[in-house]
Amino acid sequence: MSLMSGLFNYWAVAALLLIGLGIVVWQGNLIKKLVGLSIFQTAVFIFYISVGKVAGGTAPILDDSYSQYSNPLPHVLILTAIVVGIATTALALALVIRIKASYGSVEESDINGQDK
Amino acid sequence: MFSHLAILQVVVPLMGAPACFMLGKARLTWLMSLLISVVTCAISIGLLLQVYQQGPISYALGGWQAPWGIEYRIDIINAYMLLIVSAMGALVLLAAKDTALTDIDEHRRPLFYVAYLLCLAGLLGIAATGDAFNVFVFLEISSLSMYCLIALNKDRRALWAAFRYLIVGTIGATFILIGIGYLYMMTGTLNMQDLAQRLPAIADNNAVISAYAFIMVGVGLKLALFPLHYWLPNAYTHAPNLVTAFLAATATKVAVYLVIRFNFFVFSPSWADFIQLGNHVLLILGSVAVLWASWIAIRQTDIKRLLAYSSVAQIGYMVMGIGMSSLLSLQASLLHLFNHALMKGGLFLVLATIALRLGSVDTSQLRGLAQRMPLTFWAFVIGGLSLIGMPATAGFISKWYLVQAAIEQQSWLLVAVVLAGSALAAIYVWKVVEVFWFTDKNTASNTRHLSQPQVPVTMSIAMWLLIIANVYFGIDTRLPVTLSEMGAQLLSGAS
Amino acid sequence: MLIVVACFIARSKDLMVTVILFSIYGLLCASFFMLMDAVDVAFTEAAVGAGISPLLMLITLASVGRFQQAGRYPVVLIGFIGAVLGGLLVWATLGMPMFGDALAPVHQHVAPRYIEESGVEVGVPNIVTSVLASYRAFDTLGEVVVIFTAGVGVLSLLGGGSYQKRFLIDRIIDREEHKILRVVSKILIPPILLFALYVQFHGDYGPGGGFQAGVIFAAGVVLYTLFFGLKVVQQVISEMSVRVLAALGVLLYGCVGLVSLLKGHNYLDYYALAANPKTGQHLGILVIELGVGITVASVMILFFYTFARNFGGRGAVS
Amino acid sequence: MEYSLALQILILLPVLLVPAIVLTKNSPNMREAVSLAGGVVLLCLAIFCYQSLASEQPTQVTWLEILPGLSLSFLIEPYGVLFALVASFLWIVTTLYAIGYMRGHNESNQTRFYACFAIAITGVMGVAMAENLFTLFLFYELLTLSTYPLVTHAGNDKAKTGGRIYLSILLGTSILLLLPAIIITWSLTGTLSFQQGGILSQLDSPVLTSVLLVLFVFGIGKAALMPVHRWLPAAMVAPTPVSALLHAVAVVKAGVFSLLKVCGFIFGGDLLASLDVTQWLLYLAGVTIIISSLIAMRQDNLKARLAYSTVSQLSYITLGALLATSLSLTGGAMHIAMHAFGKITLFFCAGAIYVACHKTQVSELRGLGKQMPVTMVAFFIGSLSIIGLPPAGGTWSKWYLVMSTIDASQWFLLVALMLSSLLNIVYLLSIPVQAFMPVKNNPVQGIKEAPLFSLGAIVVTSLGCIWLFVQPQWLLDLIQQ
Repeated sequence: MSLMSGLFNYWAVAALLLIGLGIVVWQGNLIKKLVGLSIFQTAVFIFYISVGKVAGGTAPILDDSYSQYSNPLPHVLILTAIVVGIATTALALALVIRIKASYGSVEESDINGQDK
Repeated sequence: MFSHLAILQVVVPLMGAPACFMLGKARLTWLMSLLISVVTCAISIGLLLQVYQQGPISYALGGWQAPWGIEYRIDIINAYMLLIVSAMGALVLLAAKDTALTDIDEHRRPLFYVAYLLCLAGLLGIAATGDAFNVFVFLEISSLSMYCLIALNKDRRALWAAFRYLIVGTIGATFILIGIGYLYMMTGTLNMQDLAQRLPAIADNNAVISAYAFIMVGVGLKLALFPLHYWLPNAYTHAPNLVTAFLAATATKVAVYLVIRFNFFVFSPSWADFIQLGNHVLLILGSVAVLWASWIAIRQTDIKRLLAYSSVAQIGYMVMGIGMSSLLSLQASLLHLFNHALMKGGLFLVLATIALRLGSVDTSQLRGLAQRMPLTFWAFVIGGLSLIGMPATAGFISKWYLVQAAIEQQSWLLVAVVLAGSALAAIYVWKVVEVFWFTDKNTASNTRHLSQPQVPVTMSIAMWLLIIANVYFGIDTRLPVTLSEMGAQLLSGAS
Repeated sequence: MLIVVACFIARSKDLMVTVILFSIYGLLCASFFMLMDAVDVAFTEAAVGAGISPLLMLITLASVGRFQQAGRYPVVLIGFIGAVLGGLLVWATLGMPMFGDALAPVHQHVAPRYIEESGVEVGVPNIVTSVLASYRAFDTLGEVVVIFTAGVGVLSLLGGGSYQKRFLIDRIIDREEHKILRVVSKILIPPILLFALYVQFHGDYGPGGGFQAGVIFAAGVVLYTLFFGLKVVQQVISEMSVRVLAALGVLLYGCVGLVSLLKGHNYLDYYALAANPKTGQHLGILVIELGVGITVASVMILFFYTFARNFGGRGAVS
Repeated sequence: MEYSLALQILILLPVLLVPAIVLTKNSPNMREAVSLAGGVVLLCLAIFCYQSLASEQPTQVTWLEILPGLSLSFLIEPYGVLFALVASFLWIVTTLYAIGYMRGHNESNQTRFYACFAIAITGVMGVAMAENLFTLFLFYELLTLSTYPLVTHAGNDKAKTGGRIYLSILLGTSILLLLPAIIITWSLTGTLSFQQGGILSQLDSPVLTSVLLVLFVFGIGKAALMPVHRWLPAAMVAPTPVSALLHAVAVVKAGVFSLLKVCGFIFGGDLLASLDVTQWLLYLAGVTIIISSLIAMRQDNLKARLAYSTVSQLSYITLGALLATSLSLTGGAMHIAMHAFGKITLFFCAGAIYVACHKTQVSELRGLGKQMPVTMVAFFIGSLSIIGLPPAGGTWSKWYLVMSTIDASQWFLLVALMLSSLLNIVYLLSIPVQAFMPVKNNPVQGIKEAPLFSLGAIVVTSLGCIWLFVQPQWLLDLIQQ
């Protein structure tokens, strides 16, 4: 397998990570930031799952007709991580609602401006 | 039951939280959570004794041996951290009687205790586990509960501070996750000990080096290591007063622990050049943090913010100790973990007491405090002296070791940094003391604020326990010195 | 594909579009996971990435407004950090084993035991389930606690405060006549809940488990709310009972561990639960998955309740 | 009673008085009686410790080991006893004086004043009896901190500024210079105990020891060697009893005493003599003596003049310490006592004048001799002692110091000492002389002497000056033990 196709997944992950992080720092809108954060996290999930893939393997559910399975451990880890991600997002959204209620805005610059 | 102390340490507060969640009444919840935290603290003492007498404990969760299952591995450093965190947790909770939480809306107070216990459980989980991914899970438990603890303050700025912390914290945690992912990819294991055995063989691999970088940046964000500290002053300033006390005494300490664990145990300077490089970077960042953050602290007018910057500086000391990576310096770091928890916990409790009594910690209200609340004032002075590092206080001991470590390496610049940090600390502490000490003619007769609620007895007890501990552990240093020495030996033995 | 969508998200100004794109992104992710043989993860991501989190975002949008202003930041600094980070990421990959390589260390050390032995040791065909619920059950306990923490957090932020007599969302729903939809949903909801139960208890064999089941169950309730209003639903499932259930789920999970402690085994050691090892494992997994399911479903419903109550930017903000 | 017990009580007694002082705050008479009684007991204890020197083995007490080898311990030894005797005796006198002064002045916060005073005395006793550098450092800092409230007693902006200078110099030097010096010493030698002949003498690195010496000499900011002397004039914002006891006796003497101990028992005379840097520091001491005398001449404020005079006199002792011959150490140690009595008398007088007629400037004192004859006579005697003229005690210490400079062929220092004496005559003696001069249209009419308590204190200390001239032998014996 060539370098290109062998590492393509990981490079895609890198790109997604950067886009996600870029949205977080670049965008002033809090919701947008959270979307960026989620993309950032998802990129890491993709990375883990890619690591777990075995060429020619199948889903890790025991069955007599298969002998090669993909690695189940990353799946487990990412299940956990997804849950953590949604928990974080939910909490953050709750914060956003409160921020909107007390600042009247969800734009970073507005909020910073108000507390000067 | 004694063989299960390791897991009970974490599970007791972890299960206690949902139990408290169902109680509903603030007073009841407080009593319950206090009971839980005291039990937790007792467990940590038992655990420490066990480790001290019999050496490291390995506890296989679910009966599955590591590296297949998750392992709790308690060596002397873990036990030491667990003791610090659980003791500080119990003490601050003792102060946090429901009537003391005036900066939190009344109907939210029961949830404060639940979140507090969750946070405690999360921090203890980080300190107890021997599994890298488990670190991430518990890091998130503690982080999420921390965000909501901070946001509990009535002040709207708390919301914004919590949100920013959430963003930064999540990025940090995800960085750690990337790092762990790289390590897992290269070794196929998540167990720290197993990692430590397998990594030396692939020490020069790009992915391993990147993993180290990601984990360090991630932990650095949590640690508020200069220059990644921007979230901390806001979070500390706007969090409810008692939350600040709790966070200052525990959260950053656990992050320091993680740095130590990864720098000297999972990775190790003995086989990886990049760790040595990393340690140099830490040393430089730590030194800059000490000087720069102290300097900023001097210019603050809000006392909570001032102490928050001081925390950034004090973290710098610990990181310096890690960066020098000698036996003495590691001991100094571990000692300072303990001592700084005592002083900052104590000082923030003093501030909480003042805020409760006067309804604010605004400088203009605090003039002449020495006359109105003399005992509290003296408590602040003692805590402040410990922060400066006066002899016969806890702070002196850690400075003593740190300076010695620097002298041992003949690095006079570092000696100068540590001492200059102390001198700057003297300035910012004294700035506050001066405000308290001198009476302003305009506010001298202004005593209307004393009509505020009485400070609960438990709060005063907790405050004085911490303040006295600052003096006690400056004089009778056997406990922290012995433990940190054992810890440092363990670390340098591993490296 | 993912990258393209991500770029669109980055560029779009309309937050509504952003969120919908984000949902598509989640769905794409899920299909990618499917391709990668990670069926459980795909299932979850589909439920979370394409379902729950866009939903919550939409509700939030309803109260904060859908358009954003443009913001600009020091480009050079961010560009520099991005370049360093990107460089590090790509540089790191050069040391990595090739994608899909069966000989990579990751497949050699710990994983083989799961694949080879779990059938015997745990006796559950779905290896992911056996790792999740048995080998690394403590992580999963942590995960449940994270969800619970988020529930506590959201409640502490949005809960309590002034209760409105009639929720705004109800007013909107009442005003418009959705007779047909209501009938359809009445037909739809029971199967959804049934499916949730199936996923819950079938997790041992196929993809699924407590988490997915909880999410689906919650989705059913959410759907019901959308058609019949919050007030009606809260009469059926009161907020108080949801709160209690959320805590009970965690406790249920934790107590399984305590039971094994009391029987003299290590925490969460399911062999302690029954004389026959396999029965013990089965029982353990069943109970903890139930705990997971209960907590996840109740916290999700709780999220929805509290968010929906703030619909329109009013409500619990005191 | 055991000597060791006496030693411990000696150190703890003053601080134990604090609760008693605070508890009796509603009855000033009781409060001051407690202070006085404490002072008397303290003096008795000091005398008792003095007797212990005659016994065969030294009395040493170790409270606890803070770190292995680093202990909080005390030892009765001649210099310390001398210092303790002087300080405890003068504490009684000062308390007497303070009663008159503070009441005559209607000062606020008197309880706090007495309490902090007592803590400061504990600091002094700790410094005097310290067995090692660490213990000394601890009490040194305690002394600094406990005197801060006293310096800023007035609570106004002037006090604030003064307090800032006071604290920043004393704390700054001790943290930045003294502490590293101590830690370096510790890591080089593994001990901090004061030992005959010094603990650094084994060290074979002149550069390092030179650096250490500089760190110590400037780190002990209380010794007020230029350029770290600024705190002393700044501290003069304090009420006069504080300036008298603390900033003429306790604090500054703690400084030079520490220096004496460091030079004598950490470095040792031989080592000091072999270092080039010692010579430079000696010159600096000489320069300090002359320059501060010159500055003193130009001060019109009486307390400021006295403060600069103190700076100058302290350098006498520093000089004695740095020469580190037996003659010079004797001279230095004696000067601790002599200068203490002389300067406290002068400060008492300054305070008495202030209480009686609210005058602070030297130029306003003309013709005051008629109204306040006792005060002015006492001032005269005190001045004589500072100058070093019979019949006052200062004669002896100056004699020893001069002898030691001749002995060591330090001609520059000899000149400095002589010149300074001349300057002393000009700026000190001129005050009582002018006061007794008959003046036309005397501006100071209807002024009486200060309150009786204060006057009594003045008389006691000025008699002390004379007594030390008559009976210097016990002092000599004590020092040379």
